[in-house]
Amino acid sequence: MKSIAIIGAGIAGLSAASDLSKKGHKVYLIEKNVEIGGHVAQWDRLFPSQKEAKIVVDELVKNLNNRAEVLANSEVQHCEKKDNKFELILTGNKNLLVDTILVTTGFDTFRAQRKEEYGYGIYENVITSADLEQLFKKHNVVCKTGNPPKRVAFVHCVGSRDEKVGNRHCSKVCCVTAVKQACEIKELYPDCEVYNLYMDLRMFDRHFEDMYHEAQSKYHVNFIRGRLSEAGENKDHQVVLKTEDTLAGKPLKLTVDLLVLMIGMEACHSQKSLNAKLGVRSDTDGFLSTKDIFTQNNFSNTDGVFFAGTCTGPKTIPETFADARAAASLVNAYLMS
Amino acid sequence: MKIEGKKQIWKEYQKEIPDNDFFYVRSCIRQNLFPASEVIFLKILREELGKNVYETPHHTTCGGIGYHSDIVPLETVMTIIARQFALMTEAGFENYACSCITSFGLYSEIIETWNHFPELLEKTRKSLKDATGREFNIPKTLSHASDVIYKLRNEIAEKAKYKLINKHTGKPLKVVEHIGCHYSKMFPNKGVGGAEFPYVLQGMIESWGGEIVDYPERRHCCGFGFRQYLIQANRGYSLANTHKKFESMEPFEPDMIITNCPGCPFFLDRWQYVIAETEGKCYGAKGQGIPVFTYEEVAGMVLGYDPWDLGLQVHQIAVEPLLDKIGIPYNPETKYQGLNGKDLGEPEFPSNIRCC
Amino acid sequence: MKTLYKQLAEDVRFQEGMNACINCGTCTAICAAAEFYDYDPRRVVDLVQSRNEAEIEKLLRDDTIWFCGECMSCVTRCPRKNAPGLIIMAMRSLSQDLGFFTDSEKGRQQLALKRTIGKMILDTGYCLYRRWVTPEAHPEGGPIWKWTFDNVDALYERLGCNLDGEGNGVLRKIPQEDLDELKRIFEVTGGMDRYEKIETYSAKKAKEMGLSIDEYITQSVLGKK
Amino acid sequence: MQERLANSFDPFVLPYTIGLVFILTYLFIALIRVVKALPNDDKLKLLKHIFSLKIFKSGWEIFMECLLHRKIWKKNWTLGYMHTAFAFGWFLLIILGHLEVQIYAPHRLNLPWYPIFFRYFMMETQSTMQGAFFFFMMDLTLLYVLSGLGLAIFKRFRRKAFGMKRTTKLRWNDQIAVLALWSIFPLRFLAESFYSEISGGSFLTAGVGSIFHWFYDFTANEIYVRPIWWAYSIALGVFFIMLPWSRFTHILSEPLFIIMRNAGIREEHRNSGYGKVEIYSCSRCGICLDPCQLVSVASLRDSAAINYTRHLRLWKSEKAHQAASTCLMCNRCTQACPVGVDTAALKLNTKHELVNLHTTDQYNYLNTNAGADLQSVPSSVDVIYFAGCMTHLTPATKLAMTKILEASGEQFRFIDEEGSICCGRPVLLAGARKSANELMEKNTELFNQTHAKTLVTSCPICYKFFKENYDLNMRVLHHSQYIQELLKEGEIKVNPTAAKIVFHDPCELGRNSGVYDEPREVLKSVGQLQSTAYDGEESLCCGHSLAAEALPYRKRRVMSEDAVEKLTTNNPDILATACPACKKAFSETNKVEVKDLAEIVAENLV
Amino acid sequence: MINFGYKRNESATLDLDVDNSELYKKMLEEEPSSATCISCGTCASTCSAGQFTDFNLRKIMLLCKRGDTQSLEPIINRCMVCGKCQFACPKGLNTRHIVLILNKHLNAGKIS
Repeated sequence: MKSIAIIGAGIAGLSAASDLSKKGHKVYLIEKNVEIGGHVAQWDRLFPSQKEAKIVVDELVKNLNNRAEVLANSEVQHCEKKDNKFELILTGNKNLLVDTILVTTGFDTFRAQRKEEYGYGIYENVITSADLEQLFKKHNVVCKTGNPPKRVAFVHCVGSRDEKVGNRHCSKVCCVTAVKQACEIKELYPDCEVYNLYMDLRMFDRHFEDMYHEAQSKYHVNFIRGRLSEAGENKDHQVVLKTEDTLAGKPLKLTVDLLVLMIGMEACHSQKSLNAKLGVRSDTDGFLSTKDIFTQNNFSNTDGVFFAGTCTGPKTIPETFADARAAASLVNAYLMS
Repeated sequence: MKIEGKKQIWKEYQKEIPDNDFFYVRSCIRQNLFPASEVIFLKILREELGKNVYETPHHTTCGGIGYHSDIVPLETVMTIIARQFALMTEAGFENYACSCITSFGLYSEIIETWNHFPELLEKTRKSLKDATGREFNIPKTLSHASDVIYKLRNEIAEKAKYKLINKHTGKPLKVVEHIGCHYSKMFPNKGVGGAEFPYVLQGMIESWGGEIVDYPERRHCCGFGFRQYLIQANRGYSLANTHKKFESMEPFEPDMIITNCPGCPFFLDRWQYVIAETEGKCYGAKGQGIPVFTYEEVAGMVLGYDPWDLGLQVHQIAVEPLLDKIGIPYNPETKYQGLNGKDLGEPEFPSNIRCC
Repeated sequence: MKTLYKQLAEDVRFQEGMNACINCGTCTAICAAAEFYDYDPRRVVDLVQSRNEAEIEKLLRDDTIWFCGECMSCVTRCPRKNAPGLIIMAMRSLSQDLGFFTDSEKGRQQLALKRTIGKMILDTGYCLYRRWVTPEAHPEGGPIWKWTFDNVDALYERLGCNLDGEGNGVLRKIPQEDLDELKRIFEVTGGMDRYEKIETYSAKKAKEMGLSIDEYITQSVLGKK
Repeated sequence: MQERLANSFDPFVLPYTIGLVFILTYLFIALIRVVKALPNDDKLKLLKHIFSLKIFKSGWEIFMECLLHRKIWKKNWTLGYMHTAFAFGWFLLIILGHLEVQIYAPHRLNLPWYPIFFRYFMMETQSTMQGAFFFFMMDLTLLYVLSGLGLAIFKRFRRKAFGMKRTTKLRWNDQIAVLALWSIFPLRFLAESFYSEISGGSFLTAGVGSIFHWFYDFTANEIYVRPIWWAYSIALGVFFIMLPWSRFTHILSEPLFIIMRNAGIREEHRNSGYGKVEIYSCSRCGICLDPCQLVSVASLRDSAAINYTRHLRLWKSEKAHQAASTCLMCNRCTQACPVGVDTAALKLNTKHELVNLHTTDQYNYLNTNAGADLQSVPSSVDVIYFAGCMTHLTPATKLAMTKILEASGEQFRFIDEEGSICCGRPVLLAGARKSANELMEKNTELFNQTHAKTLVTSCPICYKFFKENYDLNMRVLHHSQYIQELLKEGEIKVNPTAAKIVFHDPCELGRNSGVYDEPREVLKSVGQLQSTAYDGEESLCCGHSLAAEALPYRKRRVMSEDAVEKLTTNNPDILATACPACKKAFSETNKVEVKDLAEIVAENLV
Repeated sequence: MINFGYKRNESATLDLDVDNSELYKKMLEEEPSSATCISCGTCASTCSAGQFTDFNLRKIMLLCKRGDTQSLEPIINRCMVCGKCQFACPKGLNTRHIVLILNKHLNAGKIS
């Protein structure tokens, strides 16, 4: 029986683990956190079906058979390639000898504090999109005062497309998430006024544009093209926003009860320490460098080390699954050869 | 407002500020508008804290106001600044401290430009040599005078006679800070605390017992805008910007404003008067206006200097209500007197803004 | 003949300030001038970025570039590390070099600035010289400014300054040798050229407008009534 | 024949008489009001018409339309029969009734109820030929009316047999009126049957009367059947009183409408005198429902012509405006209307009353720029080509026209190559006549300065407007007409192809301007023209008419798709049209290749 | 009051904290399709009036949405209502109706 170490038990890792274990391989699923399921497990409902994220993760976990072993709360300390095998030492001095490694380390969300002018961690009513999902989960979307918000603004591109914070790339999913969350707020509080501050609305995938249309026609969500320049806090702890309505060519001022920062994806920070151990490297944007961007995007430059999911760049959930299934199939082929 | 979040940011923006041996360069605007402030600065450093501050009569304007009025080319100010540096080099100093924010910004910009374009540095050296025969080194540290006071704020606090506390309520005074735009907006890491939540004045106020109020327009420009104020036809712009700031800070009921820029306190002070005289709107408690201070004046106040030695009589918005709040004694009789009690007459009183 | 864009691109401030603009509007959002003038720095940067010569020339001849207050707040915000304020400065320089500035009402104010600030720098070594800042020209200085103006010597003496005095101190007289050095720097580095250009182009424009130079200055300083 | 009763009055005549007096008074007042509301010009026209020979033409038309319902016969003969039976049959009954009084009791002619209840007041003491004739005629006419009634009742349940998919719903007021109307004739029949033993009768009344008699001798106890006369009278009274408040108002207004229309009266700003008569002439028969694509395809019943007139009658101007601003003004309803109510014109008036643009020098910006353009027009051209705003969105048509014009060797100038000043019809259709006038002035100035002989346009909207509303010193041709002319005169030649082509008549070109033949001739010369059920006057609207400013896009789209479906049942190779709006509408459906006829010609130029 | 020879400049900022949405709400109610404008600018680029003047429906709708209705009053009637924009609009907005509605409300009382 061949064996694989999958590093990262997010949806890509879980999906590949279930595929590979079904093929009869031994799978070690290494997760640095106690909980598995990655970022998706932290989400409330998923676009477009409004399926609960928890159900998606549960399905994945259910699909794992007994050949898949989940090693939660452990990190790779050391890795060495010996005779076409990889010797891994995990935290707690657990040793593994595997035939191949699949990297599914995923992404980190942007630390919103770094965008100082938005006042995350300073102003009472500034939260991130991830925070909002937690509030949705708890059915408790309220301001710091405990009152439902009467006005909410979503700021797109927080930590994305921003050289000042070192992320030039677009995180792909924030636009659609912002529109999703805007609609969800309107569903909760139909009288709440919702504003989306965007630079470009990147509604690139199936159903995305439909939801945008619905956000306009059904929910009357306001879309303002202009990047938030700065936020301030007034005496009532509301957030005062300054942006330009670039379509009107005029500066715009707006006071909201709740400001939601659509934090982007950036390369996983703990990945960097792993790179040298695995013999892989990152591109300038921090995401892992694949062997070929078109034809071999699940391959690393090290034979036997594969990639799947957002460790090679921002992806939507369906894209992540597709990538994980592709990687699993390639790993299987590698093991059988 | 969560102070923890700000502390995180302040940690990231700490600049190197020497605590002695400064080559001091004056500010044109300061000397004209708040003549006593630089006197006080030198007095505090030299006499109060025993620091070595060198000044030469040969330094000139940096040309910054001309540069930002676009009548003086970049290469010219670059060379003027090189000359100032040459004076420092000749005097054997390497800690450059300037009194002006426009200068500070310009020095920062030019040093940065020289870093990016070394050929320009060479060209400047040549120009300076050609014009004056002088040579220069780039200073090791570049501080604004407010950086120096910030650095020494705790030493000042130790010697302070008064605290920025309302003696009637025992509560800290609510202070609005106004940072000159060119202090850190261009180069956040050149200012204490960065561009978004600068700490340079907040540090002083906290050390001296006051409390900073953060209001939405705290970062907004006073509206000087160089040509926008200097040309009378454009002053509506200047006025509008200050007005915007006051409308934003008003709900927070601040007791006073502290600034680190030479011109801003003048505008924040005088535009209150103009708004009162043109629109009838008077800010501050009892329509007395919100007094505006330079950081040197505030340092002098806590150290217990005579308010009229600090030049507080040149403010249009009366400072007496604030002095009363802190409990600083003053003699109303001597406010408008010259040296040795010379009678200078009294200024007229404005019709709308209430004076003492 | 170099294109206007190329001429702009020779200015280091332009090189520092002009990367690829994504038109996000963060600059305009906090721009002090955008709120109180018909001014949009994003649009200016975008027009310049387009390298459309006609549009650039229009800008150089227009009021638009003279609205900026050079507070540089835009620099802090730009996610692409552009500096609209620096681009404006480069454009203002070019507009003056080419004489385009006299085409706009705001641009014509440069002569007044040269004759006040510019004169003070060379004559006194200060950007601003106390005795020349009259209460009449600065009514917003209020009664207190008039009082300090009227009593300037006594007041400066009272406050421990050294107005027009020898040696160090507040508003000391700057020695002639230093003023001479300053003047030489102006000559060597193109400062004088700039001054002369402002004078020459303005005189030409005043003639065109049928105004004496004093009327020309008064009109530009007080605005069209 | 002699009077049965010494008394010429019975209380039961009162309901009828009251109703009659009411309706005559109403009619008189309404007539005065309508005439008063007419502008003086129109009053004069009306007077002139009445006192001219043309009044006979109107009389004939009234007879043909109001009584015989000729147009309804054309649509469906059962429906025609039903309407004629009621209208003409009743008319005959009234005439015959009066004849009887005239002959037998001329001194009673002053009693309005006498001819109506003749059988009650008169009796035949001995059989005469004359009496038998009248008895027979009256019975026959009554039977004729009753047969119509039978059809009417049948139609309520099986309207499809009458060629109608949709019909109108009866509101309470209409229901009362219809019930009254329907009761009049059976009640008369019953009353006369019961009294046939006393007053006499013919095959119908006497026959049925004798059957009744077989059961019971009513002659002895006349008092028992007297109420039937009451009921008859009440039915008549109720009907008269309900006349102005129901769909049957048209019985009163239609003759007046015909007279006014023939007098040449039209209203172009408000619906006051003539417009009111026109609105009240709508019988709500529902014949216009099926042709209206808004109803049949887009399920917007409220926008139908009959509902528009109904809103107006009920003073619901908001709803009327809503209906007017969703109407395509394709005029299919007017085409079908048996009364000839021109609802498109009425709707335009409604828009004019409710919508307006602020028009003070609205388009003064056109002066400077358009002026510059004017100067560059060479004075020597014979033909100016005006593509029209919309044609700029179908550049293939523009290019084709340029190619054709060049091939023809004509001196021409593409006058709106750099962009058009709108002809003004769209803004007129939106309800702003003054704005339209301003645009018309600009264009007129522009065109007339060229001194060209012919103006060719590719847009039927412009064409209709240039032709009918502009005062131009030149011929105005739609490009289909111009191309046909060029072909006929041999200025251009085309290669015939085997392409199967279906032609869609644009509303503005066909039904609204009467240009049907020229485009067909052009297409016949270049391909195999197929006919469809929607040729000529039957043509459909593409759904994208500019008249309907408030019609949602998805409704338009449904209509376009439906029209394309209907036009392409024979799988043509090309769906040709001659209007940029139709072309764009049909192209969007992506079902068949859609071309302007100019394109087809240009492609096949020799 | 003293005349200083200049006046405080008026703010050009679109202030969404001041509720001036009345016109937009009317537009939305009378022509619901106006909610779905994506500000693509197709209308403005094809506009017949736009060839002669700076009439720009995209911007007009946007400013209406933002409550800046005053600036629209003098320009809204420049539209020729020709309907090109309606044919060009990718979202199927009833642009002519929108113009007519705006005109009706903005210039109510001024109609001659």
